[in-house]
Amino acid sequence: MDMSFTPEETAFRDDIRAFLKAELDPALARKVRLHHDLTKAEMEGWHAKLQSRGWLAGNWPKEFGGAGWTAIQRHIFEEESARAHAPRIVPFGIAMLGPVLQKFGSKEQQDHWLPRILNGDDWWCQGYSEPGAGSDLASLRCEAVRDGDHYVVNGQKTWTTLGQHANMIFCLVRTNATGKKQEGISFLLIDMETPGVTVRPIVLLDGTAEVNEVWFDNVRVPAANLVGEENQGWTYAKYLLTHERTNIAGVGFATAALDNLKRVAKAQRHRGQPLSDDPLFAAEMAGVEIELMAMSTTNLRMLSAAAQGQAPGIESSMLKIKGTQIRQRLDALTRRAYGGQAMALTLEGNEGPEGADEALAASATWLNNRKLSIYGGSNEVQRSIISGALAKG
Amino acid sequence: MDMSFTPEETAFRDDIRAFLKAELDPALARKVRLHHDLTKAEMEGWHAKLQSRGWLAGNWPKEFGGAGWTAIQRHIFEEESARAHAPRIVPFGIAMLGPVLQKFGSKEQQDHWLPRILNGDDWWCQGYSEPGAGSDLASLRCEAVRDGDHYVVNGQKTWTTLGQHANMIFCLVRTNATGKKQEGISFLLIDMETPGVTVRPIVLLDGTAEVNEVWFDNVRVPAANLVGEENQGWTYAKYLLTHERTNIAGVGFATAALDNLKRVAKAQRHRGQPLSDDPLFAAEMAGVEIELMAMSTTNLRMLSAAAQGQAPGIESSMLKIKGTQIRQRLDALTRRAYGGQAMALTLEGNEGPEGADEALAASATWLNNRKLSIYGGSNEVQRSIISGALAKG
Amino acid sequence: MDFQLSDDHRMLQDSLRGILARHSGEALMPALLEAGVPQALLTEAEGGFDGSGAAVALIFEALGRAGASLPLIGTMIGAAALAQAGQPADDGATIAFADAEPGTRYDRGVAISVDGDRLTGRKTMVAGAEGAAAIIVTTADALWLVAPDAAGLTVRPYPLMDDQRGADLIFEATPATRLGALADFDTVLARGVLAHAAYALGTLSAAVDLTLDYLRTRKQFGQPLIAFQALAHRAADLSVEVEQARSAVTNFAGHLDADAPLRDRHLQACKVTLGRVARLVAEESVQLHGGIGMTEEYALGGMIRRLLAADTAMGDADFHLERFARGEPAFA
Amino acid sequence: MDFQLSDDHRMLQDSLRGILARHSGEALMPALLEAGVPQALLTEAEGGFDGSGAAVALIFEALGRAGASLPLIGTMIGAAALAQAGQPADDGATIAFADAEPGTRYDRGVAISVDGDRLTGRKTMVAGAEGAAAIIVTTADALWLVAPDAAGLTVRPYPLMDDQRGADLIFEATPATRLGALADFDTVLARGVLAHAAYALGTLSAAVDLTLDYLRTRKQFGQPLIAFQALAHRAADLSVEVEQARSAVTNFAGHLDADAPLRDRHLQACKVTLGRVARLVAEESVQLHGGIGMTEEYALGGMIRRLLAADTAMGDADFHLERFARGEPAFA
Repeated sequence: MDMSFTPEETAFRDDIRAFLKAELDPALARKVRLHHDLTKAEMEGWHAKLQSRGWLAGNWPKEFGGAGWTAIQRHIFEEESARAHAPRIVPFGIAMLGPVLQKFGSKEQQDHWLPRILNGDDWWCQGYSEPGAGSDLASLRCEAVRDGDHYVVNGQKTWTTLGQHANMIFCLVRTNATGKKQEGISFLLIDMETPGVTVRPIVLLDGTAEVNEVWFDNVRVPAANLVGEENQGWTYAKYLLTHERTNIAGVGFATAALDNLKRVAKAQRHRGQPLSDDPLFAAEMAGVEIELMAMSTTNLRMLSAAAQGQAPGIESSMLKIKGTQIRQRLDALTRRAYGGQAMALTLEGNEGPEGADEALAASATWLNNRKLSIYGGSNEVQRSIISGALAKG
Repeated sequence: MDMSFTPEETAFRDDIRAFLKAELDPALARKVRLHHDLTKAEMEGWHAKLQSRGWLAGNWPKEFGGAGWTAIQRHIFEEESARAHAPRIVPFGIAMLGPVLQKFGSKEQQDHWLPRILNGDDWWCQGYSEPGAGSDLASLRCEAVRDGDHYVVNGQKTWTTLGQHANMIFCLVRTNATGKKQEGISFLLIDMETPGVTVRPIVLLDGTAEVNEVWFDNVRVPAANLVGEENQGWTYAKYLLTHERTNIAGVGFATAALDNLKRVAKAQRHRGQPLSDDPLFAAEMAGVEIELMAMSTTNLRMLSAAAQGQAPGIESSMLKIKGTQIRQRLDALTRRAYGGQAMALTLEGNEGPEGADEALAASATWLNNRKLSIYGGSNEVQRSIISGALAKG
Repeated sequence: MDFQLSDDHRMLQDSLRGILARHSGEALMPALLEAGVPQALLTEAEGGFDGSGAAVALIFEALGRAGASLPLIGTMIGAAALAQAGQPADDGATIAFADAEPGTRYDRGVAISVDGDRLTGRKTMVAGAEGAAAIIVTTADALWLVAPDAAGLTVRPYPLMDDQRGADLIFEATPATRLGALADFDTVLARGVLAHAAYALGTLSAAVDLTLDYLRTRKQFGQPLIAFQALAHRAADLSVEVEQARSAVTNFAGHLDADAPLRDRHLQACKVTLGRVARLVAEESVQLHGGIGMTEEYALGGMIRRLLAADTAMGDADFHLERFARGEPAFA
Repeated sequence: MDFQLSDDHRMLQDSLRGILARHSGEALMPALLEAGVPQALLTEAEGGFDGSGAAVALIFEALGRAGASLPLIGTMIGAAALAQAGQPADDGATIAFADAEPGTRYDRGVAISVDGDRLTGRKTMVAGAEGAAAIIVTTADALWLVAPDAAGLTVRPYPLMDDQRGADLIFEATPATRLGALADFDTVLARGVLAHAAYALGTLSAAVDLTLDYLRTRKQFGQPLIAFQALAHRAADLSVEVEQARSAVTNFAGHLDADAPLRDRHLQACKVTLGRVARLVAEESVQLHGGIGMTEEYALGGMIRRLLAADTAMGDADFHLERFARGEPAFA
């Protein structure tokens, strides 16, 4: 057992840090820290900078143009990027579609789509959820009917994050309505500029519009855009959910949120002293920091086991639950650290005193991050996955 | 809305206090405060003192020899008795069987059994639970078969509290094994000195033996000891569970436990100061005190509504849950207030420094009071009762 | 002991419910004024006709339940404070109450200072500051009256989380009239805290009701959500906590006119309980809904924002818990 | 970074598991001695052959899982402290470690005082005091050696909650040898804390496994308990917390020989996590069992008592959380 980084890992970390220091614009980092919406150009710009170093796709094997990092390297990259408040790599192409195509796509699909993800030609979004399905994802009804060398798609997807920027969407569609619901699902790539595709933003309770509804009205999709076999899409979707999710615990994001909380608590006054010296608040901060210290190692233990070839089981569900609990606790503490100042979401352009917008960001972040325990399989779904495994003993 | 006691209520409270001051032996009160087992004679002696004032059966109407108190008066009596650390009135005859006989018993049964409860001729215990039934109480299997003017009882009951002192037991027995399980249950009174009754103590994890297994081997019970109608016992059992339970929240016991906790925290040293001045510990004590302030009023609101004739619904389930949560939190804080001293359960007669046995009592109480959220319908059962009602809207 | 509403209060409650069923938005305030609801928040000595804890609690609980966002609490505090100071305000005038400050959770006098009869510094999140007829300002230990057109006062408006308009107020040697020590106005300020707590009670009751309704009607895997025991038990726990919140408001309302130490214990216990339950309801009601609970279109989102705002108004659970634990007065 | 056990430690673990499968009660300690397990807890300089965090953690986790109650932690602390002080103990001798005091949670020097080289006062809950070859005693800032037959020492024995024998020690001007300042022995004492935490980890893992087994086999309403979603989700949460506890022990074990400030942060985080999870597991495992979980006959009861004892040994979660939050060293 050795808890320290190897010299190679340390050198890797220093390399990442130097890059972040040189390339990350402080104004952009501040926007990230305050959870402000980034423009499409800002996200694409950051992707391009990473790709210029070959770091955009840390999780992809080198043969597909990725960095081929180890799990530990990816963990280091994610933690350092998050602590520096670098923009998050938009996951839909890199983290989600890429691995599916690499595992299940045809040679032609790999050759065509993978480079376009890396060089930014395509912006992908995800068409999984549907209104009415909720946690019962497999009950999806958006249908694709084969018509010659095309599929004709009709139906609706929802919760499509950043769909407003996307030109491509990968969808789970129903290609067989009889039999077990999991067995009639296919995995289809759809050009969003095809006639019949409509995107409508969903405004969330924090005022942002990062998710969308996507409508398909007789949308014709080339049959060549089917990934793998027809009616096998559920297998690919599950692969996506249990593999390639080094970052599901969000250790880096939580660490950045803890850094931010400590900074806020040091600046806020409480009975004439920094709030960070208040025994009650300090104890609450310590409690969540201690949780994070343990989860960080839980995460590494599980990554390490996966690297040894042990198949991922309920570990990602455990990390999802604990990771969201920790981040939501950090969000709650940050909101509470601001107290009476956190009663608005926007200053409507009225410039406040230095940092006034940070108090508002605390409330907005609290509200927005309620999603963490809902999306990507709610924490209730994760608990059912875990207890299902426990029931088998 | 008026939150203060009426002059009559205040006078009543003063009367109770004077009685407790005059009649309660401080050595006995200390045993109660430390949750030490009381002897049968101590419990009977306290019952007799109360009965000499006509206060033993506060919940019984005067026509049956009770005090006929209002719900508020009973609340006052229970809170004052608990805060003075008076022995708890053994509930099986007074609080449980009495009301059932008054509502469903024959005139002969009432005339025979009720006075014997008041004057201490009988010590009753309860035969409801069975091994293997758990929360599914209605699945009970202990059977009573009619044989002439007797029932012949065979089977086993468990968790029979203070059964070692009892000469009588009221039992739910199966008189019909076909049809809905709730519809074949009868309510039977059994003399424990009848041949074939065996009582075996169950030692609990705190070392005490207050509960028992009771075995019935061809026990012949006079048919006259059937309460109400055959196969209607489940109705009587439910009546017992939803009525006459003014004390289900345990406000008085919680208040006494809070008093004790404050005393302990004031005496314990922490960094050279009383532990009660430690901001962290003080905040935790304040948190549970605030919960208790609210629950005390929830309790009175619900008693008041019941007194106005509103039928009791899910209120007793709510009070059971919150009441046990508060008492278990108080037990946990008291154990934690003693810290490293609370690592034993008995000094085996080695006299310690003043109060050493109090630290041990804190651990024993913590362990013993885990029962609060399990017995009398576990908190999970109570949540199901509440959500069952909520599901109907 | 009696938990029933008086006949007068029952009539007030019925009238209020009727108004809230018929009016909303801009039409609501005139309807409330016409029905005398704001006057019911003030004692006879203050120019009203009630001002009891029971009246304040039932009015703001009903407003919370209806989701009404009005600058009524500042107006109530202001009208009562001005009446106590012998400078009664005009009937129907909106008064803003400037309490929160940047740079601290709830301490007063951190961002604002006093020099003679002039104030310099900043207040934040002031509801109803635009168009107010008067502004009441707290400093470290006193209560002040500032005219909306006073020299050196800048008002920077923005929307608050509870859909009211709010503002930052910037004071630069702004002339102000000292009304008295904070502690002298503790009964007035306590009424404000009760109003926020009762508003939170109404809001969280509505959020739990909406959540239960959703659990009963929404199906997944072929069953209504409430048939899933893990969700059902959490719903049961929520309903227990709603009762705790109601009792905490009842306790405080019933002790609004008690001696200060007893009243302050109930004030603090009430705000701690409402803050705790409001946070729990905010978290659980969104979680039990899932994604739909996060959308602006659905009614829950606004309730959550109003709950967070009510938690932070005039000191949150953390602030009052500390004071309760230390045995400190609510205002000093 | 590497979370695998070394080959030596894997062999040690296998050997230990074999012994624990074959021996219990009075036969266990001789078997452990024969296999060299106690020696694996000490460094070469201390007369042993390992003493690493990994070795200490795996040994005590295995003992906790097996429910073995032995005075091994006091003996380990004592042997290491005496070796460090240049007064090595005899092989196989039991040494008692007297730390807790009446009248305080975990402060030292409250009930015991020092006058020259004599101790007066009281220690409590001292495991293995009867028959110990030596007694190591903490005071406010120092570590002392007391002979079991020293003048003015009274030993009052009783059973501890974890089934060991314990005692109150009463000192009346009892002669003692000062080994040094507490802070000088922080590495030795840290090993003791790690042992208690790892023992708790083994115990709580066993309690959760037993609970899961019960949920899988016990039926109610015609279904195994784990089919009830509310219980299943709570079981899932428990299993998440077991992983947190394991990671906290891993972190501390991996930093046992790190610089004191870093080691102490991990020490405190570990004891906080183990205390928190131990309490949760104690509560939830009994609750998920129902009545059977409270009976002495069933194995869970002993686990619960051992968990409570391990939580309180050498400072509980409260004690270490406060020190972590203040940035204080673990021993000073």
